[in-house]
Amino acid sequence: MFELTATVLLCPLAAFVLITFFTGKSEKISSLVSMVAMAVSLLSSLLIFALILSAPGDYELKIPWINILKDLPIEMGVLLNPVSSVMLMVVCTVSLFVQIYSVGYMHNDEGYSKYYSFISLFSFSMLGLVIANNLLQLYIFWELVGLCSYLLIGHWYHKPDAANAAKKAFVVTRFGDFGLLIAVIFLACKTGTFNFLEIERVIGSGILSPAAVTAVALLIFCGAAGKSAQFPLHIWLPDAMEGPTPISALIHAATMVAAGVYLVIRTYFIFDLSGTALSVIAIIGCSTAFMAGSIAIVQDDIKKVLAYSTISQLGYMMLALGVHGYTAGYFHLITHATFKALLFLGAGSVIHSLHTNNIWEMGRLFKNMKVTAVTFLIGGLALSGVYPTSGFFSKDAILIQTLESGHYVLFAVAFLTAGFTAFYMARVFFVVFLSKEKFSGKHPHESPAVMYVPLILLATLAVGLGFFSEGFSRLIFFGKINEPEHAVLIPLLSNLSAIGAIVLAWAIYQKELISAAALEQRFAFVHKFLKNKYYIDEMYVFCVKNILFVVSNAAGWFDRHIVDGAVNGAFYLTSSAAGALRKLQTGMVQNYAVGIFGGVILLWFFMNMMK
Amino acid sequence: MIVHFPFLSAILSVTLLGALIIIVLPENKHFLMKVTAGVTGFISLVLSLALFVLYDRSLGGFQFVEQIAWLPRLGITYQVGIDGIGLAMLLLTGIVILTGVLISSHEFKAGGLLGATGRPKEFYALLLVLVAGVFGVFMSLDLFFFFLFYELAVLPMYLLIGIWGTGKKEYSAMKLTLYLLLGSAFILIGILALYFSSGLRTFDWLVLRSVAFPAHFQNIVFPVIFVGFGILAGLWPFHTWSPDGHASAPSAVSMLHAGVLMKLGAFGIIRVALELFPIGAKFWCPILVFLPIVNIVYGALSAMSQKDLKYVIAYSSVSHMGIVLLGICSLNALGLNGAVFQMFSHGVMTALFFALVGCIYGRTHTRILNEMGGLAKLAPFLAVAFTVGGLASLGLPGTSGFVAEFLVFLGAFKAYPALTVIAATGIVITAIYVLRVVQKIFFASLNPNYIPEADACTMKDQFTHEHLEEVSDSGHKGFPISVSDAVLLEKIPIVMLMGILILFGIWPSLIINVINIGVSSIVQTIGGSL
Amino acid sequence: MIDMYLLYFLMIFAAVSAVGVVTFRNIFHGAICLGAMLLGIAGIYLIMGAEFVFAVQVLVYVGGILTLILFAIMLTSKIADRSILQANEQKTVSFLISAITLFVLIYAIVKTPFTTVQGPFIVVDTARIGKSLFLNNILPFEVISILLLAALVGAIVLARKDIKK
Amino acid sequence: MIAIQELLIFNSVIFAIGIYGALTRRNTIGILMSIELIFNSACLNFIVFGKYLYPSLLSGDIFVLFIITVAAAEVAVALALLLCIYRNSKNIFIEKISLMRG
Repeated sequence: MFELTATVLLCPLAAFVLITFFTGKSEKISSLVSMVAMAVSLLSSLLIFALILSAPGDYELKIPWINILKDLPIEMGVLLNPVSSVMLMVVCTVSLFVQIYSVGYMHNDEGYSKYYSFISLFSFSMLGLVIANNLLQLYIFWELVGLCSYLLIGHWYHKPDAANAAKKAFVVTRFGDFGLLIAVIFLACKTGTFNFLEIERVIGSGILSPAAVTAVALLIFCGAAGKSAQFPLHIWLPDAMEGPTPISALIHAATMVAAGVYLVIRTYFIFDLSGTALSVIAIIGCSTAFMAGSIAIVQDDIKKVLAYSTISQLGYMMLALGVHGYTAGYFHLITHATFKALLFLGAGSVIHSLHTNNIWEMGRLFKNMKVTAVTFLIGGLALSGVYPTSGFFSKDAILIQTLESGHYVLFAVAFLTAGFTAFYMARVFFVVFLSKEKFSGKHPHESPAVMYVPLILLATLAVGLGFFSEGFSRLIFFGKINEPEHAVLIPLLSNLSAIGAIVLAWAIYQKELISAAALEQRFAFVHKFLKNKYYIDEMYVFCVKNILFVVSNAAGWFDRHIVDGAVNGAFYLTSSAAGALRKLQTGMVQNYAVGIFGGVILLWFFMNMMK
Repeated sequence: MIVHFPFLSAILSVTLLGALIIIVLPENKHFLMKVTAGVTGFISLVLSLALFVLYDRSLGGFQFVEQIAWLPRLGITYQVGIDGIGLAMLLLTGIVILTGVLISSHEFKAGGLLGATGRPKEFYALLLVLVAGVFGVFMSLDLFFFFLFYELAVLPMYLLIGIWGTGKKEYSAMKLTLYLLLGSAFILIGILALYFSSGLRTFDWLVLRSVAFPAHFQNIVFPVIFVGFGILAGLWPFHTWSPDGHASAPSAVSMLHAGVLMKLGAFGIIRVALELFPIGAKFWCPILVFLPIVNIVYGALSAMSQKDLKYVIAYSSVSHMGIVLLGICSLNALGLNGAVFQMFSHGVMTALFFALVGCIYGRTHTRILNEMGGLAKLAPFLAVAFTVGGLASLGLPGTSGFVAEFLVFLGAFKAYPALTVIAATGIVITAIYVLRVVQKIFFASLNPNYIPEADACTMKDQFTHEHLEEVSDSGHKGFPISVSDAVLLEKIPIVMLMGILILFGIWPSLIINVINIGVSSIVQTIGGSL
Repeated sequence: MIDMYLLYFLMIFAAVSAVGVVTFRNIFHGAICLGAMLLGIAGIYLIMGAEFVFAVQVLVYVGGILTLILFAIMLTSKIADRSILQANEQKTVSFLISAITLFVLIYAIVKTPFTTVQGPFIVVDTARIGKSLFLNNILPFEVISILLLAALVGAIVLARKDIKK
Repeated sequence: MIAIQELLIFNSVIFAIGIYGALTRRNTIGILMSIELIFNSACLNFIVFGKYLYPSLLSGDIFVLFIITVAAAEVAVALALLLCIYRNSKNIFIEKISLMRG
C-alpha cells in the first residue's frame, strides 16, 4: 500500500521536475506529462481507497528525517486511514479535471509550461499534506501549498493586482501559520513527538492541562483559519481570484482552502478535549458563513461571488466541526470540493468566452453555452442544498448537527445563510444565463470539449456523491459512528427556504418584478455595507498603515537615528574633540614658538618647585 | 579513518598561495588573476568537501589535528583541528568564496560594477587573504592563532569596502572597522584573562577547555567575550555597522561578509564563550537572550521600512543572525544544532541574495526599490533565483532556512517559551518584507526605465517626448536601460547556491549529522538539558 | 679705561639697534638696524681681543648675511611697497615670554658664582686660530665645508626658477 | 675690566629681544633677522665665557667661527626658500604660509 502512496506522491513531483528542467519549452509535452502523472496518481489513490475500504484502520510508515534527539524524533511519514484516503481521491480527481480543463483555458498562455509545473508541484504538496503522519510534515506541506498558491495567484505577475493578491494571500495565511507553528512547537515540546497517533495517545493520557489543550487547539485553529479563510483572516481569498480561474477552482475552492478544515479534522482529538475551542470554532465558522454569504449577494464579479461563497461554505464546515459534526463537516468538504470546482470551472468557461468577470456584462448565455449553463445550474443547486444533489445531504447534515447540539442561535444564523446561498447562486445564474443579453459585439460560444467534459464529470459527481453519505458516515467518524438522522422537518424547511430564495431571485433578476435598484435605494446603508465587504479590508489597511508601517518605520528611524545616532554621536564627539584640538595647530610657526618658549619657562618653574 | 594528509594546513596555504600568486602576476593579466582566484576557491572547496567526506562520524571530536610549537615559552602553538561545527563552516566558506569569486569576475568586466574601479589584482589578493583568515578561525585550536586569523579576516574588509565599494563607502568602511576592532578589543581582553587566570600560560584551547574556571570569573568574562564576538555577529544594539557595510561593499565582499564573516562572530561565541565558560553561559544566556529577540523582530521591522534593496538584505541578515544567537542562547542540542545549521543556511542564502543584488544593481543602476518593477519579464532567471532566496529567507519548508529556523525555535521554546513566541513573529514580518521586495523588483508592470536588450537599438529612435518625461518622472533621467537576463558566469554560482539551499532543505541530515557531533559535545560540556 | 667706556657704549648701541630690528615697521629700516647691531657686536669682539672673530663678523655677517638679507628684501618687494611695512603680532604674549626668559637668564647669571680669571683680555692672534682650525679641529672644519657646499647647492636649486614651467 | 655678569646680562637682553622679534614679526625676513640676533648673543656668550673662564683656550673663538659659518649657510638656504615661497604665493607674511594648519 505504501508503494502506491509513493506513486501517488511522487508522480506529480516527478512531473514538476520534468517540466521545470526538461520539457518547459514544449507546451504540449508539459501538459501531457503533468496530466499523465496526475492520472496515475488518481488510479493509485483509488486503489488505496479500495484497500482501505476493505480493511479500515490506520496504516503508518515512518522515515527518520533529522536525528538530533532520541526523545524527539523528527520524521517524515505516511498515515493512511479512511480520512486521508478519501481526501487523496478528492485532490487527485479535482486536480486531474482541472488540468484537463486548463488545456483549453490556458491555451496560448505565455506561461503555459510554468503553469503546469506549478500545478504539479501543488498537487504533490497537497497530497503530501493529506498523507502526513505528523504535524511537522503537515506544516511543511502546508507551507508548500501556500507557496504554490502564491505562485499560481501571481501567474500573471505582470498585472499589479495579481502580484498584490499573491503577496496578500501569502502574508495573511502566514499570520495563521504562525499560530500553527507555535502549536507544533508547543506540542513537540510537551509531548515529545510530532506524530499524530502518538500525540493522540499522549494527550489522551491527560498530560496537558485543559488550558494548555485549549491554547493548542486555538493555535491550530489559527492556522486553519488562515488557510481556510475564516474570519478575520478571510480577506485574501477574494483577492486571490486574480489568478487563473482553474487555479481558483483547484486551490481556492476545492483543495487548499479545505486544508484548514482537514487540519482540524486531523487534530480533532485535541479539539474534542476542549469545549471552549470547539465553541470558538463554531462561532467563528458560523459568523464567517453568514458574513461571506451576505457579501456574496452584492458582488458583481462572478468569481468574487464564488469566492465569498467558498468562504461561506468553509464557515459551514468549521461550524460543523465546532458542534461535533465531524462526519458532516468532512462530508461537506468533499461535496463542496466537487460542486465548487464545478462552479468555478463553469464560471471560467463563461469568462473564457466573454473575457469579462462582470456578471452585468453577460446575460442569456444559456442560448450559446448549453453545457456550461446546465452544469453550472447543477453546481448552483448543489451549493444551494436542493434535493437530490450532494449539497443537500452534506449541508442538511450540518444543520441537523447544529440543532442537535443545542446551539440554537448558530442554527438560526446558519439556516438564514443557507437562504442567502440559494439567493446569490440563483441571482448569478439568472443574470448570467437567462436574463437579457447585455454584451454587445461579442460572440459567446461553447467552450471546447477539453473544457466541458470535466464540467460534465464534475456535475455527475456533484449530484451523485450525495448518495454515498451513509456509507461515508460509517467509514469516517470520530469516536462513535454518528448514525445519520432521518429527520424530515429540517431538510424540508431548508429546501423550502432555498426554493423560496430562488424564486425571489427569479422575481428580482429574471422577471424584474421587484426592482433591484429600488431595493438598493431602500436599503442603501446595508447595501453599501455589504458592497464594502463589512469594511474589513479597510480595517486591515488601516491597521497595516497605522500600526505595522508606523512601527516598522519607527524601527527603521530608531535604528538610523537613535542606535546609529549613538554611534555617530560617539564619532562626532571624537571628531569634534579632535577638531577643537586641531585649532591649536594654526600652521603659524610663531604660535608654536610661543609654545616652545612658554614650555621652557614652565619647565624651569616646575624644576624650581621640585627643588 | 585517520588520513595523514594535512588537509587543514593545505586549505590555509592554498588560499594564501593563491593570494601570493595573484600579487606577483603582471598588472594587466586580469584573466589569469580571475582564473587563479577561481582555482584557489575551487581547490579550497574541494578540500573542504574532502574533509566533509573523510571526517569520521563515529569517532567525533576534533580530527585532522596538526600541531607545531610556535612560541613554546609563551604557550603559543600552531594547532588546527576540526569538529562538526567547524566542518560545516569550512564547507560554507568554500562555497561562498568560490561563488563570490565567480560573481565578481563578471563584475570586473568593462561596464560591470567593479569595472570602473578596476585593480582586480589587489581585490582578489585581499579577498583570498580574508578567506584564509576565515578558514583559519574555523580550524584554530589555539586562541592566539584564533585571534590572529580573526583579525586577518576582519581587516582586509576595510580596504575591500573602502576601495571597491559604492555609495558612502569610506564612512561604511571606517564604521565597520572601528566596530569590529571594538569587538576585537573585548575578545582580546577575554582571551588574555583566560591566558593569565588559568595559570597554565597556554593558549591551547583543548587544554583551557579542561580547566574549570571559578564561577565568578566565568560570570565576569563570559559577557565580555559574548559581546565582543556578538558585535561581529550583528548583535543588537551593536549591529549598525552591518547595514552600512553591506550596502557599500561590492557583491563578492558582501557575500563573504554577510555569508561567512558574520558567522565568525557566532562561531566565536560557541567556541570560546560557550565551551570555555559553561557556568557563565548558564548564568548569562537567560539574560542576554533578550538581545537576539530584539535582533529578530526589530531587524525584520527595520528591513520592512528600508527603501534600498541592499539595506533590506542587510537588515534581514541582522534579523537572521538573531535567530542564530537565539539558538545559541537556548543552550540545548536542538537550539545549537539549529543555530549552526542556520549559520550555514543563512550564509548560503545571503550569499545568494548579495550575488543577485549585484546582478540586479549592475543592470538597473539603482538599488532603490521604487525605481524598479516588472523585471521578471526581462530577467526571469534572476527572478526565480531571487524568489528562491526569498523563500529560504522567510523559512519556507523545502529550503534549508526552514529547517534551521524550526530547530532554533524548537530549542528556544524549550528554554524560553514566551520569548520564542515573540521571536517567531519575526517570520511573519520576514514574509511581508521579502515578498514586498520580490514584488517591487520583479512583478507588476515593467518600469518604463527598462527595456529588453533586443529592443534597445530599435527603440532608441522612437522615444517620444512623453516617454522621456514619463521616464524622468520615475527618478531616472535619460534613455531607458536595456536589461538582460543572467549570463553563464552569473548563472553558475547562483544555481550552485540555490541548489545547496534546496538540497539541505530537503535532506538536512546530510549536514546536521555532522553538526550534531560537535554540538552534542558542547551540550555535554554545558551539562544542560537536551 | 677707555676700553670699558667704549664697551658700555657699544653694548648700549647694540642693544638699541637690536630693539630697532624688532620694532621698526619698515623692514628695510630693521635691516639697517641689524647691520648697526652686528657692527656693535663686532666692536665688542675687538675690544675683547678676538680679532679674527671680529674680522669674520664684519666680513661674513655684515658683508655677507646682511647683504643677502637686503637682497632678499628687495627681491621680494619694492621698498616703498606696503608689504614691507609690518605690524608685529601677539605682542603682549611675546613680550611676557621674552621678559620672563630674560628674568630667568638674569636670575641664573646672578645666582651663579663665576670664578673668572682677572686681568686684561688676551688678544688671540690669527695664527693660533689657524693652527687650531687645521690641526685640532680639522674634521669639524671639513664637515662644515661640506655643509656649506650643500647649502650652496641647495640654495641655488631652491632659488632658481622652475624651468619646466 | 668689567664684570662677566654685565656682559652676560647684555647677551641675555639681546637674546630676549631676539625671541621677542622671532615671536612677533610677521615678515619672514624679519623673523630671520631676529634669529640672527639670537645667534649673535650666543656667539658673544661663547667669547665671553672663553675670555673670562678659560683665557688660554681657543674653544670660544673656534666655536663662534663655526657658528657664523653655519649661520651663513642657514641664511642662504632660508632666503632661497623664502624666494621660492614668494614666487609661489607672492607673499612672505608668515600667517599666509600656514599650509600646515590642521
